[in-house]
Amino acid sequence: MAEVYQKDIQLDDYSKEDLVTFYREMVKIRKFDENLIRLMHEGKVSGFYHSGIGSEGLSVGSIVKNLRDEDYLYYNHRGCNQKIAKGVPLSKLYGDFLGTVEGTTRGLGAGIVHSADTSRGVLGQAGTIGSQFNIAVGSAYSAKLQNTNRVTVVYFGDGAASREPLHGSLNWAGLYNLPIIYICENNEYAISSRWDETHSVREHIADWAWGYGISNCVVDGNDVLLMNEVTKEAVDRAKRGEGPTFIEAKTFRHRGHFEGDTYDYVDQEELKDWKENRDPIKNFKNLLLENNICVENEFTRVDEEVDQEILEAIAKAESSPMPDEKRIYEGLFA
Amino acid sequence: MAEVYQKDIQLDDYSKEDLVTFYREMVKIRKFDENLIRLMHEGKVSGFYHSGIGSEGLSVGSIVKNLRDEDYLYYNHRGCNQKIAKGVPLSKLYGDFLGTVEGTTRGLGAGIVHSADTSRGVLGQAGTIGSQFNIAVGSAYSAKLQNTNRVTVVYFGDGAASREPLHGSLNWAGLYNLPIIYICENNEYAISSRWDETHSVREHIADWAWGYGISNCVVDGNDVLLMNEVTKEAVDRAKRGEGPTFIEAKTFRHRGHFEGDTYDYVDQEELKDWKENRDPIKNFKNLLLENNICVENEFTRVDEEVDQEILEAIAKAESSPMPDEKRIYEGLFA
Amino acid sequence: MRKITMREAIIEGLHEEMERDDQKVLFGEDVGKFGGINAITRGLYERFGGERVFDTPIAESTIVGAALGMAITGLRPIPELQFGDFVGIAFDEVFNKLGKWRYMHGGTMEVPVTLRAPIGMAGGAGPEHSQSPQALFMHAPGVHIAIPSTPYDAKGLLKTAIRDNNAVLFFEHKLLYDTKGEVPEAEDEYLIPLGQADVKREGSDVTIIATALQVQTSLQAAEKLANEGIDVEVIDPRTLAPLDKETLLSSVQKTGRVLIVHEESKTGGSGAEIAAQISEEALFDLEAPVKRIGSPDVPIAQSLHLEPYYRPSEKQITDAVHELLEY
Amino acid sequence: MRKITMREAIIEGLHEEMERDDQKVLFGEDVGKFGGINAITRGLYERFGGERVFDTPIAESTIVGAALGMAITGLRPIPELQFGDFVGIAFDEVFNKLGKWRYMHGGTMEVPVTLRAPIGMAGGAGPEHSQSPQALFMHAPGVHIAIPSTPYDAKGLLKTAIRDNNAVLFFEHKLLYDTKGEVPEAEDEYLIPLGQADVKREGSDVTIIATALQVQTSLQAAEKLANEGIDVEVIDPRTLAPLDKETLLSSVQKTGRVLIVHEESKTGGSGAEIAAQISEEALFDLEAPVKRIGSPDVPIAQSLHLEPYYRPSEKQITDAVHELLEY
Ligand SMILES: Cc1ncc(C[n+]2csc(CCOP(=O)(O)OP(=O)(O)O)c2C)c(N)n1
Ligand SMILES: Cc1ncc(C[n+]2csc(CCOP(=O)(O)OP(=O)(O)O)c2C)c(N)n1
Ligand SMILES: [Mg+2]
Ligand SMILES: [Mg+2]
Repeated sequence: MAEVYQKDIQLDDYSKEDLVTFYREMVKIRKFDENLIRLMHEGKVSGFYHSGIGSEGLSVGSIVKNLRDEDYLYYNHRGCNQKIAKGVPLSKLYGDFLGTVEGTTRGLGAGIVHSADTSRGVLGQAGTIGSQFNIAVGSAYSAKLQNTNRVTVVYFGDGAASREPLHGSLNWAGLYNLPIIYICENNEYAISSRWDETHSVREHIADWAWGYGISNCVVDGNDVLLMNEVTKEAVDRAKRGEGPTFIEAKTFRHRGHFEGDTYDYVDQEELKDWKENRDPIKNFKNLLLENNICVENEFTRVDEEVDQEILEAIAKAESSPMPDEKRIYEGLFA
Repeated sequence: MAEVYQKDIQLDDYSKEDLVTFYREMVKIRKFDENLIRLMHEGKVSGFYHSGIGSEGLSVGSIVKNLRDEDYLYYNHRGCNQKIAKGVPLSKLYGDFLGTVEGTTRGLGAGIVHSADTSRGVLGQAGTIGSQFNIAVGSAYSAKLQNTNRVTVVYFGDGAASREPLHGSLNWAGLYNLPIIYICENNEYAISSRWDETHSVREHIADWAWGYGISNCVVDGNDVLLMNEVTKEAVDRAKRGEGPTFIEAKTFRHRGHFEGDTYDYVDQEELKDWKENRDPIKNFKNLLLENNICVENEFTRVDEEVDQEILEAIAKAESSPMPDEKRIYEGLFA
Repeated sequence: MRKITMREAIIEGLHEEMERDDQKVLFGEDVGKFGGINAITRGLYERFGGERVFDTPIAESTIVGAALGMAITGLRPIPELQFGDFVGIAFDEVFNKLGKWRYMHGGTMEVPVTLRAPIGMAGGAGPEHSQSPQALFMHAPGVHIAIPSTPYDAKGLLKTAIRDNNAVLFFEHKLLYDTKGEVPEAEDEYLIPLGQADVKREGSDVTIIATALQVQTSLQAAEKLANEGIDVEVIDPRTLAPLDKETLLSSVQKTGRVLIVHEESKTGGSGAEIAAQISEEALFDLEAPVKRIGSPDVPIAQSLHLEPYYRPSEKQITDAVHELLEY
Repeated sequence: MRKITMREAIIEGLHEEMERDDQKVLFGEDVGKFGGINAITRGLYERFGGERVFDTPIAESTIVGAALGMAITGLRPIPELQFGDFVGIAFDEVFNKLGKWRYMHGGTMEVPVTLRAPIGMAGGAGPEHSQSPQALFMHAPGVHIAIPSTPYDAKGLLKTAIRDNNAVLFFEHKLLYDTKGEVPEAEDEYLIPLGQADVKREGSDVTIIATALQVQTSLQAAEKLANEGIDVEVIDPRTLAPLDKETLLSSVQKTGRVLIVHEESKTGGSGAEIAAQISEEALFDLEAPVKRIGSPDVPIAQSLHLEPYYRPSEKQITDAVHELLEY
């Protein structure tokens, strides 16, 4: 059975700078998201949006201190959390929502899905969730063959985990002993379906990986430090040539599946509990306060800096033009 | 980890009639196969053939005493073992190879793949091996919804087990608690690839089922009685509404993947061992002799009867006409 | 007659057919309690219970494969794909299994599956949630393809599809869900046979053959052209397989000028086969080349700003008609 | 010039390209030590080792998906599907991912994948191992489609495909593997550009457009017809995408009569798009309807006895040409 990853984390092992970085990145993701929703309400955004609020800790913890620009990442369709944590410029992400040429797609638009930034190893996403499982093992094979020690990380939801390609992917990953990390963002719901209504597992989704002989565990995805630690171990393992890891990280959506979703299919008490007691940012901030690592106005300053950064990014994205019709005929072939 | 199914079988628990039936059915399958190969050499057979010689015990044991006509069966592409054990008339199977209208496809031809006999619950096969995983859960759902207590059994090789649909299928089977039995005929090779060169498992293929919370085990597929027992337990479990079972049955091909295959990629000593020491028919016969259940000439009589039955079936199939061109325009739509 | 939306018409059709007998079973992602992401399965779970109306895991090839397994064992499954684009991940099941299982196993089994799938560009859903994949299945022996353009047709075709003993792919354009049209009262049951095109507007100068949303666009264009004294006939095949060649060819005979309009990309679209049939069987009726309008042969951009450059427009249609009349 | 088989030509092409640089990686079912079920990858494992030439599990969508993941990270993968029919189980990967990944992610990545797949009826392999699925991908933005008919073309196109920075689907007709043809010595390297049709036989009375095995059948038919004094031109597009429309149209202009012959089933086959383009752009050059010959619109029976009723025959071709000349 998948074990629940526990670790007695010593805050002393972290520099203050790193801790503040974790905070800053989480706040950046949340504010990015809140501002995007505002832009949606202003009618400026193309397509639908799946807010990533509530699971910032998962992406920041797994990525910020563990992955380099050259490591490969396939994000999931919830928020822009992983892309931001991996360093894709905010203006480019806003550009993809606003359809301006500032976007990574130079004006085609991308929404969450389909932005890419190869300079940061962000290789895109498949609109058919779960299809990345196949693609990701290819990148991992590539790294292995080219002896680069690059790690591939693939993010996906509990729902996506039920797609058939997972089997082919885990089998390849184990068989060729690939440097790949599967991070299942289990927020308990796939649109309206609770994961235990659509998944047959021994106990955890991570148990599926067990049969392949792949390292696996379950972890509190809303604990940014725990996410950092568990991913670090996986990254090190991959770099040592010891193969894949499957991490099931538990979290919860603060908002509905898409903006506009009534979100009335979840237990409202449960939702309230997650928002009030298990918010990754709030809890991490309290941890730093309680341990006297930061004082309140340090956070205020970070918040203001991030606000500023975001407004600038939006301004940059918004002031950039939309492409004309010709754009759609560009770039089909290399 | 999947357990190796063991059972101390008392021969007394079986009637002599049943034991002789097991023998007869295994011999029928082997002789069917040998005669088919002869017909191939005579140039009468369309398409390729994957001989099932060496794993007769697996099909006879799992099917003959356990499945009724109304139970659903999806066979695999190796030999006609499961179809014969389920009672599809031999003349119809030969007809499918010879392309005469005696065949289940009334002259379209079928080879191994694509014969069907709904009166015996034989629902066909997919030319893309492993695609039955999806289809089979549908039939099992059907039985459940219609309260029929029919069991669905799906056969597949070790190679087919690596197809992606297995994941979707096991998940459905466990989730809806379906009356379905997965029988993996692990003969160690998929064409030229040894299973441990293409499968990442903890120890057994059956371990893949473990993560879904599905009952699973590994069994000596060449022991007809053990196959009977292990399948009986699975069938009973399914009928009691206790859901799916995954059985990995170990066996080996006596011949190459297809007729004409050099079969030089296997260890010749290993092959010899399987042929000489682990032949399901030879061993079962010896068991009955050693325990004084039968004497040699009883076997001889059965053999002769089967020879006769087969020659009659071939004669019937061969004397039936091939269809004319019009046949291909029949039956596309209901 | 009352006017209802295409969504309401489909919901009614599903309720009526589910009611007729217990063999009907409906499933897919979020189709149960949630009622479907397009609210098309609303009320079915409550009425027919969780065994006949159920949510599945996100596993499209399993959904379609299981539908086949149900169909050959006595059920009449009505699976839903959340987006039509996902036929790609269940392609073998749709193309090679639903269509061929009966035939290739000798012709005794029946495959009464109605696979519903919403298609089309509908507001920034991007390259993998906006496609119109129907044309691919014209090349698939053994499947029927229905693609309604009005609430009336949607209900009538859907009911026929569900009662048919063969696989029917039922493509619903998302932008049509909220369009209204006349539909008889629930008690006045009607069915529309597969393989019967409908002349949505009679005319004598040019024949427009259009499907789904493009039927509506073509009718609007026809109105405009009527003001100029150009009399356009608009025909909706309603099913691409079987294809009602007779109705199409007799219109061509009358007008001698043909424009085909569809939303799928032009190359290899349904217009290719239709144009080929016309050039094979009615060449000498033609007074002008057979014109086709489809979306461009590039993936569909996600930006709402660019989407209009993909979707066949009224202007493209009127321009094309003018061109045809120059011959 | 030396004569070698198409199998030998493809093997040579693969060896030469694998040799050029280490980024090429070749994989699929039984392609390693075993050398491929059609013996097309013979010798590669021994020469380039088990990391660059490797056997995969039986998992076609993983094979193609992984190829994409390799391609966008610096490799030039050459995956094999054991049978072309299996594009159905990797359809989304081929249709929506290989072709669109670059475009839909903004156009910076490259997808140099050459996906090889044997196609066609070749002796009782039945409905799921005999198909010719190439036409489907004419509707897929972003992929190229090569379909050679001679050893010379196979080698030249394959080498171009492997060097191309886009996805190329490379369809090899199984019955052509053992056919011989002239191919320059290994040291005389040549490449054939994608998008360049080849006039396999010049003629002035009728244009036959054919692909794969049907090029050979058409050439044989043309010989027969020549004896009757009928002068047939046979054109092999060689790639269906890009399609060399110019060569096709200028032949039509010359002859005024067109027959399209292919092995995939007629409806929705590649002939549909080709005929549609002709009726759109060369209508007034035509003196007779555009005829198409494809296999019947039913699954392919397994019996060898019935296979000939599916495969387009010399007689069908000569009959069709006679018909065309009656106009
Ligand atoms: C193959 C496929 N099926 C269905 C969808 C539609 N869809 C988009 S997100 C989603 C739910 C995903 O749930 P999960 O993976 O748990 O991620 P979450 O939204 O909860 O973050 C669905 C069904 C899709 N995009 N792709
Ligand atoms: C999806 C698919 N991939 C590949 C093949 C070609 N093929 C037929 S049998 C076979 C090997 C199957 O091995 P296994 O499942 O172990 O069965 P065995 O032949 O050993 O009995 C392969 C690769 C196929 N028919 N379908
Ligand atoms: Mg989720
Ligand atoms: Mg095997």
